[in-house]
Amino acid sequence: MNTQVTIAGVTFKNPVMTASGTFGSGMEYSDFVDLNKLGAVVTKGVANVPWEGNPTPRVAEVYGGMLNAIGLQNPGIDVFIKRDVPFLQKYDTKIIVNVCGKTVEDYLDVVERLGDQPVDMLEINVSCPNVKEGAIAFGQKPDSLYDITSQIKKKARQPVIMKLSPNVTDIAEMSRAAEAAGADALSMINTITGMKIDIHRKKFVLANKTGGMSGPAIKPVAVRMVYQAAQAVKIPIIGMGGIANAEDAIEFLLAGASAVAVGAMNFVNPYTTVEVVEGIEAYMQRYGMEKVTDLIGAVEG
Amino acid sequence: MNTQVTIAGVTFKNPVMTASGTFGSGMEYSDFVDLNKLGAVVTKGVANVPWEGNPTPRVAEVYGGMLNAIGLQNPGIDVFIKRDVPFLQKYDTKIIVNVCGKTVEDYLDVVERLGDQPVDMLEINVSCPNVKEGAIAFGQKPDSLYDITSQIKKKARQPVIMKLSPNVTDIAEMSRAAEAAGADALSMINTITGMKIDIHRKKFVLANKTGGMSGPAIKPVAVRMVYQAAQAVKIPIIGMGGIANAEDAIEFLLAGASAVAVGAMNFVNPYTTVEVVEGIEAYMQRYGMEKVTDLIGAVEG
Amino acid sequence: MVQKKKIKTTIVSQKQIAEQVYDLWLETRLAKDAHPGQFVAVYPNHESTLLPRPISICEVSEDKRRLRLVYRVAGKGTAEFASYGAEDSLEILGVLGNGFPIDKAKGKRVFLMGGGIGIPPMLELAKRLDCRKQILLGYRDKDLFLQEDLARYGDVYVATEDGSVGTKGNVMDIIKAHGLAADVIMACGPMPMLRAIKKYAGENKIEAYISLEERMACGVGACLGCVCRTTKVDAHSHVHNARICTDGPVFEAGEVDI
Amino acid sequence: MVQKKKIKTTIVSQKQIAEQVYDLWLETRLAKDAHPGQFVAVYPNHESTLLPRPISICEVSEDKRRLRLVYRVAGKGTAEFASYGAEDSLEILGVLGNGFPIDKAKGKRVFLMGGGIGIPPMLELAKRLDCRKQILLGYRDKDLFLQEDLARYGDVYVATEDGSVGTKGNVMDIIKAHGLAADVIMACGPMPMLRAIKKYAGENKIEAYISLEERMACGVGACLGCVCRTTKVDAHSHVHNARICTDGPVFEAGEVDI
Ligand SMILES: Cc1cc2nc3c(=O)[nH]c(=O)nc-3n(C[C@H](O)[C@H](O)[C@H](O)COP(=O)(O)OP(=O)(O)OC[C@H]3O[C@@H](n4cnc5c(N)ncnc54)[C@H](O)[C@@H]3O)c2cc1C
Ligand SMILES: Cc1cc2nc3c(=O)[nH]c(=O)nc-3n(C[C@H](O)[C@H](O)[C@H](O)COP(=O)(O)OP(=O)(O)OC[C@H]3O[C@@H](n4cnc5c(N)ncnc54)[C@H](O)[C@@H]3O)c2cc1C
Ligand SMILES: Cc1cc2nc3c(=O)[nH]c(=O)nc-3n(C[C@H](O)[C@H](O)[C@H](O)COP(=O)(O)O)c2cc1C
Ligand SMILES: Cc1cc2nc3c(=O)[nH]c(=O)nc-3n(C[C@H](O)[C@H](O)[C@H](O)COP(=O)(O)O)c2cc1C
Ligand code: FES
Ligand code: FES
Repeated sequence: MNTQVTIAGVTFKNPVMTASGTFGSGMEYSDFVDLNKLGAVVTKGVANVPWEGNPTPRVAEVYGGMLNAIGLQNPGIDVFIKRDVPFLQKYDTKIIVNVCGKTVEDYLDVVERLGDQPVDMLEINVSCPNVKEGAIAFGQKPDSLYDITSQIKKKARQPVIMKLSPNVTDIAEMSRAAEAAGADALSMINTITGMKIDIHRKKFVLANKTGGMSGPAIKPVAVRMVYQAAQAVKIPIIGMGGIANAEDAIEFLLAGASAVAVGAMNFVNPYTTVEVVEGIEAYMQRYGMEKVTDLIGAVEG
Repeated sequence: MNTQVTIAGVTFKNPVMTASGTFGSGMEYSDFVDLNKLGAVVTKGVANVPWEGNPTPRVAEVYGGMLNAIGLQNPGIDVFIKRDVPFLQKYDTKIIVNVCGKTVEDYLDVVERLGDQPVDMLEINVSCPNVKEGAIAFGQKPDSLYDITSQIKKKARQPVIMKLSPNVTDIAEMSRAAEAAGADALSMINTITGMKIDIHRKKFVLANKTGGMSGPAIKPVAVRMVYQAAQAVKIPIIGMGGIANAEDAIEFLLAGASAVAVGAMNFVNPYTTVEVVEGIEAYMQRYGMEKVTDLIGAVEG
Repeated sequence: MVQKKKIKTTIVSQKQIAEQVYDLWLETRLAKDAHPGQFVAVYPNHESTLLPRPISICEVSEDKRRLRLVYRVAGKGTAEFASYGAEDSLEILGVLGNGFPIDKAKGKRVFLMGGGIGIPPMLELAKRLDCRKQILLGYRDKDLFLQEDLARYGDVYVATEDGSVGTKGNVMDIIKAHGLAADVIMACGPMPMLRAIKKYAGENKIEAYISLEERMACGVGACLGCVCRTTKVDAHSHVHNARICTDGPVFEAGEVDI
Repeated sequence: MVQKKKIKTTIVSQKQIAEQVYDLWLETRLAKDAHPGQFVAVYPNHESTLLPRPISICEVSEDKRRLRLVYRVAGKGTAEFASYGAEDSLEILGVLGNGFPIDKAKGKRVFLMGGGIGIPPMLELAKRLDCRKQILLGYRDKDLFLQEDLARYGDVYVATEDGSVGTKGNVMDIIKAHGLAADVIMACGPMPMLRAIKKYAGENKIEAYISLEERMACGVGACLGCVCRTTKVDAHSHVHNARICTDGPVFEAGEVDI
């Protein structure tokens, strides 16, 4: 039974990754999960300098999911290279570094600094709904997305995954823009912008008013977008949004994702990632499948 | 205690309505709910001629909600005027007729036919994700929305509510376009496009592949959009998306909605609408509020 | 028409009667108005699965205070139901649908045909029909259920797909194997079986009433989720669509395009 | 460091001990490693409320096999917990956070200050501290809880907002009213109380350890949801933010900007 998938020349032992920002750099969850069992660890977004993030409350619960407005707090690329990369290198798993920035230059700065680092891929977050400048603005207009993608591709020494926002009218159009600009892969979806109001205090629950929604509640939207994107482009897609178990992960693969990532459900069940790996294997066994890649885009329609 | 709200000159006894397509024309739910207790009944979308709708399966369950791809099956305006309008006239509640079409002419045709009917408002559905032609296309581009809205406004004898799609990058921009074209009110959100795949049969669960997602799972997105729209326009907004109880309804009012509608939750609890009416009254009592209108847009930020 | 209600019911008893098949008795005043062929919609308590599950009425207790449901665990909702026992409670919406037209069978020779999990509604139907009943039941294998209950109300014939009990094949094969005949058919089961019955009834000019299934949301005719194609323009929809939850689930075979 | 786990626990007993306040004993092997000031995250079983609820460790049984949690019903999650009884099960994640620095109190005069639902963690703390303990408790009204348990480990002083029992006012008013003094403070309670303690400790050059609260998602330091402002750049984040779930919930008052 072969669970390997290859994306932009990088081969992963299985198609299961962690979703950026929900797993730190793996350290915090290594109490629960053997990181060696994961296809890749995707790290929390890192910028060129440390970011403080948003004021609290930063998280809120919603029906079947949560909102977050962390605002990309991060220690900056220097600390990241000194602390997080060496930590992850100890494990037999691929390292994907999620990159954020306020200006194109910020992104390029981080991408350059990572050039000689032992990281396998870069995931470019142009879809964080929780910071005022930069970020999501790049991810909501096809021409801005094209522009930043091509600039990053010129500088990047590792394959580039563009992480797309679901807060758009036409995900196929955005996907094509990223592909045309040279992106090696896409990942989707980032969180959907949501809001929660405390009716007794008549106040927003999050200090930032809005937050990004994630968790099982968003899965049908994510599966739809992965499918639409897979129909529109040839580059591989990493699917995420509400994955709680192997069944959910397989749904994304069938829709056209080449790999999947587990996000908010790590908080609900810290063993989710490994359970997804094992569940996919059990499914393959049950249906006598030899290669996990046979699932990719295999929905009949 | 005054629970009345007035929208475009029409006064509703309370701000609680039924969401189009989830309540028929009220007949089916009159076994459960006294229609006289509702602010308004909003009917299932009606076109100029009968529509067959989509093949089955048309509905699917998702975490905390459902997908539907009914495809606007309806008996056409003739039957509607003969059967549904007289039925609703027997009740002391306002009548809002939801209108759908494939071309602008289809819409205008229905709007004209309704001109001399005893209906209080028209709700124009330019946001159904489940029909190939027309419908949502009008609701995803500001200029198309502007165009259809102004044409309808020229013909309409009743105040016009434009029902907006959440499947857009910028709900504020869409809201402004409808307002600029003369819409008397907005309603939002229609369903969010989603997908479900049966991993054992490797097939789409819905015959239409995609469907519109509704239910509690979409509430945070709906509240956010109502808030953003209310910040962008002066015309009143009817809020909906996942309302299951009075707390949810109040959240929409605080976000800026002047009234609310209950959709998918009618299927889960057929008494929801009346429970929402009673729950809003209980909340007003608890906080010693005299007018329900004091809640509208009252979130502090 | 009796008013529909959503009410809380208490489980009287539940036991497993075949692989993945459960036999549930509920205490509920909805039992009073329940007709064979009608169904109730059972709500999961879990908040991720909000829609009610349509389950046919299998039997009504003599005192008309209890309903029997027999169902197969198919997914998350039915798995949840199977986890409950006596004293637990379940919310149900009912009673829904039209039911079988009992009067059409009076004094006639009737086939009651049930396939798989389409067998349960045949029990209350068999109890209420006042005529000669030939009860044809199709199972996958020798893991039978309800056939003893049914045997009390008519002549039971069994078919199994693997031939382990009775006729090898399906309910249609029973007719051939035993050379049976009838004036009226009442049936519930998988679509291929219903299609075969419709064809057989058409060829033999027999009245046939078949119970259809479709995914439902409201269960009361409001959402238009559960339609089937009809041969004539339907009175409510004015297109070729009838709502299974209200116009059905039982249709005269000739009325529907399956 | 002890490894964190998510495990299923069984409820040993639960009773209400004040209006909306519940006293819950859980059987769990996590009890073995639990320190006062640490917390566990309790998962609702309902599928609409997915995130775990942080609840402080109130007491550890002598055999270290059971944990006591005392909590106030604040919303949907805690309301669900309150609905359970003996034999029901709950999943918890733990043990989390740093706990109070017990060694700092050795041989010193200590104030243990608890306000409202900040009182529970003071119990295990009082049990473990080996020093002179003055236990200052603030309640809303005469609906007291845990003060008898605490009285076994030190001198208890009570304040109530409405003056119905003890000093009228809050825990700070107790200090004035009784002319008390201490070398170290350990406290948990609402933010205004913690701010007053920080100020008092600063002015009187007393070491103060305060337990903070914030909305959490992961509970293990991964999501960065639960931060508080720190006066110095924090070692992990390299900005002025510490994670309450892992760097706290107990902080030296001077370290945090509240
Ligand atoms: C009128 C009618 C009567 C029925 N009577 C019986 C009966 O007596 N015994 C029995 O075992 N089954 C019966 N069924 C089928 C039963 O409704 C489904 O097996 C059940 O809904 C599956 O729910 P689940 O949560 O276990 O599966 P899931 O797959 O988790 O359900 C997901 C969604 O799909 C719906 N769904 C899945 N399968 C079906 C289906 N076959 N028909 C309709 N909806 C479906 C569910 O209701 C739910 O909304 C009947 C169906 C209908 C329409
Ligand atoms: C370290 C720590 C220890 C705590 N110890 C106790 C204790 O011993 N006893 C006790 O009664 N309470 C304690 N709390 C507060 C307790 O966590 C909340 O009252 C509880 O989470 C409310 O959940 P709910 O579902 O009832 O409320 P809801 O309002 O329905 O909860 C919605 C979401 O907000 C979160 N939330 C709501 N209020 C708070 C709050 N005050 N702090 C953190 N998250 C919140 C919930 O965890 C949930 O994610 C503690 C909080 C923290 C951070
Ligand atoms: C607390 C939190 C922090 C996140 N931080 C980031 C981030 O730094 N960069 C990023 O690209 N996505 C971030 N995301 C988005 C997730 O990676 C993922 O795209 C999204 O949550 C949907 O997946 P899920 O539903 O499985 O959580 C974050 C999500 C959460 C919940
Ligand atoms: C089964 C179904 C049918 C619907 N039909 C219509 C329709 O005909 N016209 C329309 O404008 N909206 C229609 N809607 C959208 C609802 O009116 C509402 O906007 C949406 O469902 C969100 O609200 P909810 O989450 O409370 O259901 C339909 C929704 C459902 C679930
Ligand atoms: S289930 Fe809604 S019309 Fe039948
Ligand atoms: S709750 Fe996630 S970092 Fe503290």
